[in-house]
Amino acid sequence: MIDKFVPSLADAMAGIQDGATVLAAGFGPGTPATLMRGLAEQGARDLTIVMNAGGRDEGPIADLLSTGLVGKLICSFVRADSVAGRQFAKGQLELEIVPQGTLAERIRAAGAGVRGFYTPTAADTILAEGRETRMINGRLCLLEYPIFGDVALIDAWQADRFGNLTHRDSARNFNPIMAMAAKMTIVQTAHVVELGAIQPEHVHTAGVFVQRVLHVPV
Amino acid sequence: MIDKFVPSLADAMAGIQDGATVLAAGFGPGTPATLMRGLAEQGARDLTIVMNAGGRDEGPIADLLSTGLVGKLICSFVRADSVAGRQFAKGQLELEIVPQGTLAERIRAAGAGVRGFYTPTAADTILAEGRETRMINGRLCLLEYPIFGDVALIDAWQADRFGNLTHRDSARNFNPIMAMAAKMTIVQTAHVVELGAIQPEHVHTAGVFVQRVLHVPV
Amino acid sequence: MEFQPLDRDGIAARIARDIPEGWFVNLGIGIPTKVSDFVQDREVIFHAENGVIGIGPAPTEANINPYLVNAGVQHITLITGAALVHHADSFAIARGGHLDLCVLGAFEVAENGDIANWARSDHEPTKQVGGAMDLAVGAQRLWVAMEHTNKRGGGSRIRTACSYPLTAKGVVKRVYTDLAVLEVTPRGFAVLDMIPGMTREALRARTEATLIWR
Amino acid sequence: MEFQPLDRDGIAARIARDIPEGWFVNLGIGIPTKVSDFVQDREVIFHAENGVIGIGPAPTEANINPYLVNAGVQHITLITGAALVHHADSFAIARGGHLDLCVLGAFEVAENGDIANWARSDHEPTKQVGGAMDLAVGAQRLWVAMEHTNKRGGGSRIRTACSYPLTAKGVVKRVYTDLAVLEVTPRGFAVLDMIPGMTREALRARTEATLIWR
Repeated sequence: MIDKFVPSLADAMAGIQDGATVLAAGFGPGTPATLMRGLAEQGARDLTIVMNAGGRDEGPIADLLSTGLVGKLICSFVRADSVAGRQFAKGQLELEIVPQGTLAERIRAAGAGVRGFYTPTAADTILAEGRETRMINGRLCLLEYPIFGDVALIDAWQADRFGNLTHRDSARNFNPIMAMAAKMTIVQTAHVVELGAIQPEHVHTAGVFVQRVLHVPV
Repeated sequence: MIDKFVPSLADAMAGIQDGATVLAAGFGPGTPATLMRGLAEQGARDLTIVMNAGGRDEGPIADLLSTGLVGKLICSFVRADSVAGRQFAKGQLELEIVPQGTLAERIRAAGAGVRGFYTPTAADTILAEGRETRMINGRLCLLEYPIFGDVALIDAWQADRFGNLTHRDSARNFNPIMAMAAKMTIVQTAHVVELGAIQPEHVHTAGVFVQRVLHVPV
Repeated sequence: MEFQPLDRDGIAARIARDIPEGWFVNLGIGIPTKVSDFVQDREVIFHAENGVIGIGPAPTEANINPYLVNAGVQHITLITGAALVHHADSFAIARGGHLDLCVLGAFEVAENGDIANWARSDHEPTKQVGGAMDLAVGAQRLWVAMEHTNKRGGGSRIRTACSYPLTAKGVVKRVYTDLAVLEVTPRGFAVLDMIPGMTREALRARTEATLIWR
Repeated sequence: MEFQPLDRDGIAARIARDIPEGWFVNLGIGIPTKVSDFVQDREVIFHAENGVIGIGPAPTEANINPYLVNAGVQHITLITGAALVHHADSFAIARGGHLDLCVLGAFEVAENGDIANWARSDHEPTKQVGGAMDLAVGAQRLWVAMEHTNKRGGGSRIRTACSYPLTAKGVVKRVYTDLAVLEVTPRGFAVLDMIPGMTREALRARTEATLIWR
């Protein structure tokens, strides 16, 4: 019988290696806060974190960065006055800033088997300096590559034992695409439901993308 | 008040120009058969049709091809023994054969603003002959471009006046992505529902992609 | 004659006047966010980068849904007929040309349509890009909402060329400031409207770029 | 000793034996489609290119749902726990490496793992590509189900090199025929299994490619 539920946070995080690239979902709601705490506790070092934004002085990403386990952050937005901003200023954190839509598309590309793509976004900005561009139908485009995760940390509202998920309201955000883009997708779900409780046409993230699920009641 | 419903098939098809590229969804169920008949009746000539397969001797695509209004068919699959196959053999129809996943991805790319992408699919086959390839991380990849539609013909199970749609079971197939990829997306829906009847988290194709909706009861 | 520059609400209200019913619109952070408050007589559908299509009025304290925020991570409501999608689909809307309009704030706009709104230096230590580059490039039309001049020093933000790092080149269609409404044209900014009491001379004095009247 | 080649059900059943519980599997048209009939003691989740994740047993005539078909446009049912997605998301599953296994039919397989299954000539007037190229390239592992030799002429379909246009290069991991189970290795096809009564000599006589026993 397929059963992707794991009994503890330690089980959920088992096996994450030093140097892993970890995709962490969320945009306000939808952030897998418990799993991000578990990642800090698990202790893998020299992590690359891929997340929408670098956060502030407190909260899941700030707390994770404060452990010193993260070597690089790939995101669309970092405030100078934040843990991430100060670590960067001190040379403790490498940053790769990616426009938010390009970030989403690069993650989706990793999940969909797209090995590279051209986008006009940022093509004529300093983010394109030294990088490959190409004119397509008169529009300057920038070549972007997929962002693969070794691990994805995902938040869900409901999950069944196959790993089928729903996400509540705008807590969906990066969750479905990050789940697609990682070798090991780990989910924290507010609710556990019986198989079949999520109608097939209402599944937001299909179990094919999910390896482990931890019940974290709200 | 936003109201995308049109009263008649003729109104739904109004304004389609000679030479238009028309995306026609469906994979068995989900085929917008009434709209495809309407396209034949509307009479625009020299059409390029983008559809999964070339059909057989009867059915929506065979009937449309039989009108002689179609100059080119872009699809993943054509039987020799079909209207499409025979028109091609006689030089009456141009064919562009695209692997089915690449076809879906090219259509989605048009909808998503992706101007080109690299895929390993077909890169080392005769479909890649004379075309641009590139090694990415040791994998030969083929450069593919988006397929934009002037028009998309879409089937839906439910529609509201904003053009939000649901698709029933596997009748979803190409419908959501073709709706994204055309300037003028025309829908035939089995059911008309009040605004709000489709829960926001259950919308399969958002109204932002839809221009006209025709009620075609089943 | 005296003139009274528009306040931030005034700029937002002026923009709202020009948005027809039925448009799909993304509003950036700052003045643009306020635009939706002034179009409630028309069905205009507001999109947020985090996957919301159909933002409604701000919730009362009692009605906050913690699972529902906009691109500024402020609590929102949904209109009847809203739809929710994931982040890649949401940016497909923005990048695929499906938004009739995006309204962004900016530091500077140039007469060739360049916009600078994310950094004040090429070498800024941290970079607050967010979704602005995607929206600027992808929307059918980009309007900018901003003050005409810098608060400090009074220098013009309506430029012959941007001095700050660009967000995108040649994409701005209109600028709505506290003094005027300007349209980007091949011959310079065409002045579509000025606030009461404003004169051509006074506007020229506050504008570094070329202004034309048609 | 006599041997009795497996029939099509026999090939399908032999493949089914090797599929562990929990795999996500896409089955091509023909013999592969039958594989699902032989794994009903395990939870194996079958995917179809048209957006179905979790295909169940074929429906009875009375239970046909006209809105639900597989990639061969045959009516199907869903298992409890199924999910439905659109065509691009469905091929994201196939192309993004999310299928543990794809089983396809073929005209020929070569010892370097090349597969030819869509055309018998470079110049075939029409081309029946479908989703085979996507699946062949994208799945974690590709197994082929086919007869060992051509019905007419008896020529081997297990080749040193494919003579027909390729579907993909170097992707086949195993071939399940009516005579044997072969694994693609750098030194040739390793014979993992033969049907009862089959001998090394008899199999070699029916195989154009290099066979090895480990």
